[in-house]
Amino acid sequence: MIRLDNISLTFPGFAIENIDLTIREKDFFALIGPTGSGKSVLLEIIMGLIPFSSGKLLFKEKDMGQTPVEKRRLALVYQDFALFPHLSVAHNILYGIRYHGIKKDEGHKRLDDLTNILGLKRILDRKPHNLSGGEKQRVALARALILNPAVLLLDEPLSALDPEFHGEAKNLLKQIHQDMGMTIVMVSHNFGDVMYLANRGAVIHQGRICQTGDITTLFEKPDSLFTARFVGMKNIMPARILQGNVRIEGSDAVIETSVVPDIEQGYMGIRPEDIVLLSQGADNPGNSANRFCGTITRVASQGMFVEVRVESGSLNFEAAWPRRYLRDLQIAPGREATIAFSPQSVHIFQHQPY
Amino acid sequence: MIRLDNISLTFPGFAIENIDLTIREKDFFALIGPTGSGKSVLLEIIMGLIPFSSGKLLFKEKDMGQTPVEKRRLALVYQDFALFPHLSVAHNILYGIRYHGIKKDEGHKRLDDLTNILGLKRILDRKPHNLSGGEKQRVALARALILNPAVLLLDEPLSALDPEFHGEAKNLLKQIHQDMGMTIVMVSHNFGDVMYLANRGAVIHQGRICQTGDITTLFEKPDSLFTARFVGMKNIMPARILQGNVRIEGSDAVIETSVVPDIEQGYMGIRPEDIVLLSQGADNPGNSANRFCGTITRVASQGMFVEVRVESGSLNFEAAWPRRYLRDLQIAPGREATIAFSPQSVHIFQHQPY
Amino acid sequence: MVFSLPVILLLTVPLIKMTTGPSLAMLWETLGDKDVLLAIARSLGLSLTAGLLAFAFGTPLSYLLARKDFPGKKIIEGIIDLPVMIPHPVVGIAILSLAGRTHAFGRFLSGMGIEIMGTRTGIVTVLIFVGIPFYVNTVKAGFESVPVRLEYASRTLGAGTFETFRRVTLPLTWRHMVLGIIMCTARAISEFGAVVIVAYHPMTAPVMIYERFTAYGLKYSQPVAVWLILLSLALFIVLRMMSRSAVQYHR
Amino acid sequence: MVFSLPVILLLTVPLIKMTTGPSLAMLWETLGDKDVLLAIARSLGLSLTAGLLAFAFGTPLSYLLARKDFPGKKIIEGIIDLPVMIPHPVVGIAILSLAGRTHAFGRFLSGMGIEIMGTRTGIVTVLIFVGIPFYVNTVKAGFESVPVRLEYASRTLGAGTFETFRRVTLPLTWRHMVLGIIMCTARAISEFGAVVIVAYHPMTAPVMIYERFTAYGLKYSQPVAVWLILLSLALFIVLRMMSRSAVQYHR
Repeated sequence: MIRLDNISLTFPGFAIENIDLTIREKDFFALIGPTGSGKSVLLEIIMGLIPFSSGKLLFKEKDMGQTPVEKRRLALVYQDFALFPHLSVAHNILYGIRYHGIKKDEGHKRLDDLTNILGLKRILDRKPHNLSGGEKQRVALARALILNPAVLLLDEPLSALDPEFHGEAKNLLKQIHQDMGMTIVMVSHNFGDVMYLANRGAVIHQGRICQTGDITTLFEKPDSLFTARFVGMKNIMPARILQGNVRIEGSDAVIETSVVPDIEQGYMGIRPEDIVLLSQGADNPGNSANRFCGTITRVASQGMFVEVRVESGSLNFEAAWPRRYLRDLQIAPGREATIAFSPQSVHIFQHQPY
Repeated sequence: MIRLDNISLTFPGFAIENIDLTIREKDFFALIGPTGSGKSVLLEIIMGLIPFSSGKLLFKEKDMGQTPVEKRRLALVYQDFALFPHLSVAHNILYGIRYHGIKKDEGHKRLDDLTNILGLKRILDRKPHNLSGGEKQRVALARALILNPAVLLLDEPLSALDPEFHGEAKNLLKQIHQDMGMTIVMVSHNFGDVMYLANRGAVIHQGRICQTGDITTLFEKPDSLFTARFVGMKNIMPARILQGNVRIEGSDAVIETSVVPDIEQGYMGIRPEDIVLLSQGADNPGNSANRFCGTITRVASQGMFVEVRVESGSLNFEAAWPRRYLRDLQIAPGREATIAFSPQSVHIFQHQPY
Repeated sequence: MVFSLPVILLLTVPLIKMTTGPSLAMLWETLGDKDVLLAIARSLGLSLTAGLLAFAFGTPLSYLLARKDFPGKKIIEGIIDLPVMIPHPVVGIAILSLAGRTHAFGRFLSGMGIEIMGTRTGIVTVLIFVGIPFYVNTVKAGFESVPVRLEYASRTLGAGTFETFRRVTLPLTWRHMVLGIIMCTARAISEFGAVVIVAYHPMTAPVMIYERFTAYGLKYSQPVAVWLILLSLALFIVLRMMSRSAVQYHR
Repeated sequence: MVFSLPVILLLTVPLIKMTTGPSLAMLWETLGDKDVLLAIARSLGLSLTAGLLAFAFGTPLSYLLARKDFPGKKIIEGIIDLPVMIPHPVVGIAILSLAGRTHAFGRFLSGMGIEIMGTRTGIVTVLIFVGIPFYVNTVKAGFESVPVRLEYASRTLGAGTFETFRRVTLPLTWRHMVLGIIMCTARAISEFGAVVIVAYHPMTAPVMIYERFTAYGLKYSQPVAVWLILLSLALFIVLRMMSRSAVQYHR
């Protein structure tokens, strides 16, 4: 649907370099990265608000680089929503219809539909400055959706909302994607949100793409240290691959993995929630090749789960277990614990410089 | 250590009403609430930056209401850190020593210690605008800690940091609390952070205290609908208490609970992670009095866990299970599932108006 | 608080004293003087002309300065602020030196039938010179207070640049433009030093006040001064009210 | 861009034309004229005095306006902006009407030996009147640019209010104060209409330019005007450079 082909752009003190991206029809595509990584700039490049210096931007295989913003049939919803302060909610939503050849009747019909779906009926006559964050967002979405855009671009759609509205807004975006069959590109720095919403994505760091693909793949098989840390991979240890097994540097431990990569040296990572506690009443995974006995050295509560550190010889494992274990299984520092993780949860990746 | 006794204060369009709070020595006390609830104002009242209109503020049982800010021996670290832009990092940190009768030698010794602990050695000569968010925060902490304050007040200490620095900063605060044996009062709207750091807290909503006590109690036994929602309680259903059992309104279901409150009508809530899946290879809690058979209607990924909705008759349960279940137990919409939860995880609370 | 009192007193006491000085009868009598009315009307008319010309020529410049970055922008901004710093008679002399017939430009002007010395054209030119910084800076601040993202949002919704200006930028900044016109006009009304060089006649109100002062003394200049000050104050109050409503959208 | 050109040309061409008009020899000769040098020095000296007095009396007021909310604040802010709107000769007449011996205050002043008409005291009073808005508004903006939280932070670290001002607020705003003094001084140097009413003598540079213009014509007033404009431009350039460094901490 949208393809970025080797796009580069240099600002003073910042550069976007050789970006290749393909966004497919009906994708919910996430551009993920820390603040200042250049992900919002990519959104503005796709929208046509910022010109790029080299490369190609294709839309349905046609070059879109020279198309003016207002002709692209893309819609962008900004993080701060950018509602027109002098117009009522209704007039904000109807703003664009005249430029898309939508008749007045049709426009009002769509307005009706959208206000029903988004629950905006009661606030149609209000001015934006009287709205809550969640309401503002829904108005901004309605203003974009009424035009039936080919692609919806979202700039950090959830970060300006209070935590109370967070869950609701997330569900709304998911619903829009599913019900309207829309292609969505979202910028986010929160991997939890991305996991919930997107099906594909790209991790961006310092103006370059680190990794792109299915969200599950990014999450489970990060191919660089940066991506691994960013998606919450823990238990990252330097490793050496010997005869199909992983040997941790500075330890005798040999670890089984299901996918043996074609490298000699790299890093091993295991997601903390993939490390299970072998104990009466807790998980008993069928196949637990990798078993370690150790001592619990730290238990820290993280809301619905607890972060537990287990020391086994010279190795330190970090696991995330349900909070209930504290009560039901008397997890506490100083206790012995046997932990295990399946070969599928052992991920090997190379250390890349960025 | 610090006691707020019936403190009230009215601003145009906003009021703090009848606040009673006790912060004990060595507490890590959290003031929790949504944006605009008045929690930061409480911090400034304790610090003496905002005068209150009625009530008493006691410090070690002595009235502190009239003590000027600079004599209170409290330290406040602002959300945006409020570093002095014209002074180097070293001079920022040393700013207050002359007012606390700390000799120059002693001041430099403490500076040395703190820069070692907080890893500020390399940046001592820099000006604040050259620092990253995490560095700024550590400088602000050092500037406060060098004075050995009786109490450290933190205003949303984590929300101005990029997600990458979040975990590190959280550990640092925990370490400061543990190693220095300091009393800390923190304002936060993120319950995850509060769970990790604080031992006691108060939930604030619209200028009033909803609930105060141990963090675990707030988390597990919210006593109002607001607190329950705020701490992530799910499966909230209107309930009636009959003969020591809970009966869900509009359903035949009877649910066992371990603590029967002395009310007739109210709400039931169960944390989503307390609902377990009865299945080969998954959790098998010893005592599962509350069992429900149903169908999985929705599975949504939330990062390291998945949010699963199970429909059983007229009831809808929401559970949070490890991500691994997707792979190991083939959790998917449409599948049958038997769920259970222990009587200890069934919480009953009254609906309070605020 | 007490330290601030001298400043407040200095700014208010003389004005109050002066406006309450002349008797009502004298003020009324002055209104009957056709020359006075004419001079005040002329001051207001020429100043408003300067304000409107500032609007016509200053608006594009303000937009340019608020929205674009280009080499030499700092210098242009400096040039805009310059008139405030130029001694008033010097402004008059500089404008006059434009029109000298010894220069090509001067000959070109007189060839076009444009006279500066002693004409309304000359006065308006001088008034634009002293008033334009007030217009440009006010309207520039107005444009700057409209987030670029609002204009971008409009374009993503299909509106072209002109439509975006008409439907988003203009509704959010016309108050600043009115404000700028009033400020420029008020500044122009108050000008004396530059005007008196370029044109003693046709006589503007400040020149008349000066003439009456030198010819007949303080007492006879006061009534005219009071009427002029009431006009300025009226403009000033409209201005303060406008400027509150101009910022209302930008909280 | 093209639309903005007339404004830029209007502001630059006359000044360039005028400063390049007189020959170097004439400019040099003017410098030999003791009266001219004295008038320029007097203008600078009296204006600087006004600037320094604005600093002394205006700083507490600026702090008050930047930091506190109190009933009547809007009115005080209005009063501060007033002088820009008052026609210049009217300012002179208002100040003079203060000193009339028919009033108690006038008699009090003359009893103190303070004369306004035709004295340096009178000129400085008038110059403060026209210059103080520039000082107060600049320094107020300076104080406003220092977040209150910085002052609060200082107090939580044990510094009292005075120490906080000395170690935090002052280091962050002294540039604005210097800037304010320069702006007030530059505005005072350019004043003519108010000064000429209060004191024709002792003669300031703008009055001298006017006198030479009326007595001998354009050509003889130009060299003095050029020297005065060079002084103003020098101040202006210092000002622009200062104002960049004044905002450097507030990115």
